[in-house]
Amino acid sequence: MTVRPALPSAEQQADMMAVVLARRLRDGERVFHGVASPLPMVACLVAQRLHAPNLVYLNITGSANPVPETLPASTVDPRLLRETRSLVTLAELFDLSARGELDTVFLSGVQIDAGGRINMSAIGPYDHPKVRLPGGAGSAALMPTARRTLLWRTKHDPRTFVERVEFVTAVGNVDRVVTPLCVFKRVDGRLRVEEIYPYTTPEAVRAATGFAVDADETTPVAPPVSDTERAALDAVDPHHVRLIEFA
Amino acid sequence: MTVRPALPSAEQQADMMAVVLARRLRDGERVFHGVASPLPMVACLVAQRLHAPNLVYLNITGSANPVPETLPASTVDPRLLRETRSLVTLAELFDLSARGELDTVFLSGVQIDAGGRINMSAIGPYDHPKVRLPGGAGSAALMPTARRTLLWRTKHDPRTFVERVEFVTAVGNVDRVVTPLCVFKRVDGRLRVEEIYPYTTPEAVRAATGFAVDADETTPVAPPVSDTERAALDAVDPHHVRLIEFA
Amino acid sequence: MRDKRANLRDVVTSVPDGASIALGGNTLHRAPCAFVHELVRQQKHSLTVIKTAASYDVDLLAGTGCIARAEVAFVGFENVFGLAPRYRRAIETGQLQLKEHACYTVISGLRASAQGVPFMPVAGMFGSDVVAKSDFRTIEDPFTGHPVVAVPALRPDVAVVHVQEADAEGNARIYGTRFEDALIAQAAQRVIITCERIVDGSVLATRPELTAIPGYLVEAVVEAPRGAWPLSCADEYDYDHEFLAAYIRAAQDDAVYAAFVEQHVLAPTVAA
Amino acid sequence: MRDKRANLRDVVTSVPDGASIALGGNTLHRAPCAFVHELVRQQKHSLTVIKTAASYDVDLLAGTGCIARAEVAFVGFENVFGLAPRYRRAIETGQLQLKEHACYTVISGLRASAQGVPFMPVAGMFGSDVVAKSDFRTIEDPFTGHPVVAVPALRPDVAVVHVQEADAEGNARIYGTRFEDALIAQAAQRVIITCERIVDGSVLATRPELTAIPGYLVEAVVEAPRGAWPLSCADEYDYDHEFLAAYIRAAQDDAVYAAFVEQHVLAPTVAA
Repeated sequence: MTVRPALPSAEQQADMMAVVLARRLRDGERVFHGVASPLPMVACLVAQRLHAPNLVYLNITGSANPVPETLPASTVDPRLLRETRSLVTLAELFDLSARGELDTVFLSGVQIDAGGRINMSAIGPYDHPKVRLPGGAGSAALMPTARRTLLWRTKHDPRTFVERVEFVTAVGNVDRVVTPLCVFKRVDGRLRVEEIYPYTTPEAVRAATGFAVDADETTPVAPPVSDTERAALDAVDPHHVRLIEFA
Repeated sequence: MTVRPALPSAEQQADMMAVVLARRLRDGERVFHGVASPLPMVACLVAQRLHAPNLVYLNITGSANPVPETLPASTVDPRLLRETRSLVTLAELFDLSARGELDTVFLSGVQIDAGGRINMSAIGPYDHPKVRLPGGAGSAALMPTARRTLLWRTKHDPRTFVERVEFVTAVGNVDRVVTPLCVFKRVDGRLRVEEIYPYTTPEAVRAATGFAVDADETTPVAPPVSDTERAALDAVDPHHVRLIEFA
Repeated sequence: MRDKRANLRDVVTSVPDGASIALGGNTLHRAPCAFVHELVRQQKHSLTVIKTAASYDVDLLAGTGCIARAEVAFVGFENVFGLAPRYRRAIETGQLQLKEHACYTVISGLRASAQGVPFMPVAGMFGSDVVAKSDFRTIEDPFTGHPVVAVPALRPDVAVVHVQEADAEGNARIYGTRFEDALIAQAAQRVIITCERIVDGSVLATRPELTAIPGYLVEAVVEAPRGAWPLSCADEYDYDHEFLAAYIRAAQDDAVYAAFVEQHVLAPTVAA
Repeated sequence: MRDKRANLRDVVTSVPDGASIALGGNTLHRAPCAFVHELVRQQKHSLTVIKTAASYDVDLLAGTGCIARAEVAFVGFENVFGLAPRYRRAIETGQLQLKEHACYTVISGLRASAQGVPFMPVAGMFGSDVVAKSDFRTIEDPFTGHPVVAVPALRPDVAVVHVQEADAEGNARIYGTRFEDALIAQAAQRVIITCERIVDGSVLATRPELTAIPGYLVEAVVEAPRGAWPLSCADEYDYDHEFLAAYIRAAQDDAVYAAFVEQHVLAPTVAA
């Protein structure tokens, strides 16, 4: 049997997640992220340097294809306006998705369930919550209207990945869910493990997931971060802003 | 009995109408005109020079309180942008009226009826018109939502002022109707003569109107164009652009 | 983003007969006339035109039989030349089908489309015969029960906007009044920009607040100097009073009009 | 137009307890914090705050008991400092009533108000428990019968927007992202502008396309240098990382928090 490896470092997890997210992006598509989205920010910029030079990188500042000098910790930061040639309001960004013209949106959830539903609202009874969460921001409007949703979450444990969320903040066209251990793909409305990362094992993924998953020795393993991917990561985010999601 | 005077010149009519419209404008109110509105354009600029320095003059170019160097014949002309400090879309102008924040709108009708309804759509059967008219532009949305509508029409004859329009392009909060002969005021939903001009007579007004009107010797007569009003007219519209409505 | 520069002929060729086209500008100002002239040259037919307030652009399309349907609120030459002669004639003879709007219902229908919803509630409109004629509906507010007029989504197949400056990606800067140009670009399935001049994107990047239409909504950008002629283009040129006067005169007689169109529109030198 | 310059104290005094206030900006950026600080100083209470995505501004209003109700889609310090500690606490203890939104439903409600209609149809939202919790309604499109979610009009009593430049008439120029600032100004009954500096109107007249909010919608304009502090203001300053870190630390304990607010907010030197 496989010995569970030591928990990978935050650096390893952040790099792997950024690269795996970038790999999922397609050249020429319109991609959007909102507030609190450092990994998607890095993934978009990395993808543009590698296989997706014509990707249209949109974000909640209203800019398009910005060329930030330094990456901000806030993904609504004016630094994300640098070199943009257009600037639109939040309303126009949501409209873009509403009419089916947004190809990919990045969203996250404090809880994510086996159906790809997310909870960003409350832990415990909604009206008397144990923990009031920030709220879903754009997710309830975007998840059903964007052509696909890429969910990401930097924590992978049984309390985060649950069979059924306590409150459905948003649900919609979830395509993939990227975690520090694996990539889930939504098939017939349920999350299935598409690939696990080189630094973990099927057992570790199963143990970390609060719903039944089919990871086993036959589950594909994602290619490790390549030299060119590493170079792109270093060029885009030399100061490791992406690590802030693991603080 | 009174002898009907000779028909006043186009100059007399244009000057009187511009001044009568300007007199109806109040200091501080928000006033809007759309396309094909030379007399309202002149009236707003004249009123600002006389009793309404704080009138907010809005027009379909999206400008506010422009200071045109020369008056355009088209009232959508970029000349109406000069010195404006803000610029909004047409949609925002209609929104302003829609939420009840537009005090006065200037509108006209090829036919105007005893109820203050206007027809800008068709003469003859709507679906097979004898004359297809330009259409009401903003009127159907603005007349019911602006706090008051000032109608003006440079032709006053029985075919223009009718008991009932053939087609109701728009109806709404009509306050006054200004013609080359008189000012109608809408009272209990019907147009009544408020005042006639010095150069005409009650008989002439009755004869020119296609619905029963109560003009008689007791009907007030509007003050003639004063020297200060004349001076303002000359300053605002030295080239008599206002005459184009009488061509 | 990719380079979207194209020539006028190819872009117009890509517009199929029967398409619905929303035109930018308003009355005598900044309409995409070079594009309209090419539509006439290519003898497009069965088109639907969508605009709030139009003049020469829609009158010419009506006079040359390119449009079979119009969703408009105003077509005329204002006080400058009065009624739109060929538009009038086309409706009076039944050749052109009109769905009459108020400017605001055109805007509302475009907003519904831009926002991905099937209809838009619109203030006002009460008492207007346009509501029934154009098949708008009066519905109840689900929260208060109060009546409000609803307009169906208006989704043009193509939006065509003429601007002063655009870059090769289609980012379009408009100086002066924007009219509904940004809205029709949001509402339409395809967006075509014609511009006085192509500028380097770095110019737009110096002040992105001035970009009215973002390039990622745009399919093609055509450099068309004087592309609004014979109408005006703010900061560039006034409308061509003499040409429009001649157009109106010619429009009074079918044979004279045909000759005028032949000489001034079908002749390839028109945009020169 | 008249001169609308006013001082912050008087303007805030004119806002009654119980009012609904829409705040400009987004998360850590360009919120009207000087105005918010003055609300706290004047111990306003029973306010409703309306915003898509907030951070320090709404957290402070919750922590000081100024707001009894919030219509928001997100309140947090992003990844910089995580959850909003006092906002959280206020809801968990039942002191603050939340009407949860998606950013887009806040926008839709504001749009309804700006357009003078009682509700706005909004795309998406299907399957979200927010729809039922916030009393949105699913209605039928009157033209196709298809279901669509409807959001009631959201009409703030007051909109407060901080911008870089405004003139004495209230014409407000925004550099960088406008967020929903123009929309909340259209939707609200009263509009208050705070700005880094008052400029002469002739400056705005040189490029009116950059004016985000026209003066005729504005009631008062307040010159408030660093008026977004401790949040960022594009082209002017970044958010104050040290101050916000101290705020988050203080917020973990009621007594420490009270002392922090006393020292940094109630002390009149705060905006200096």
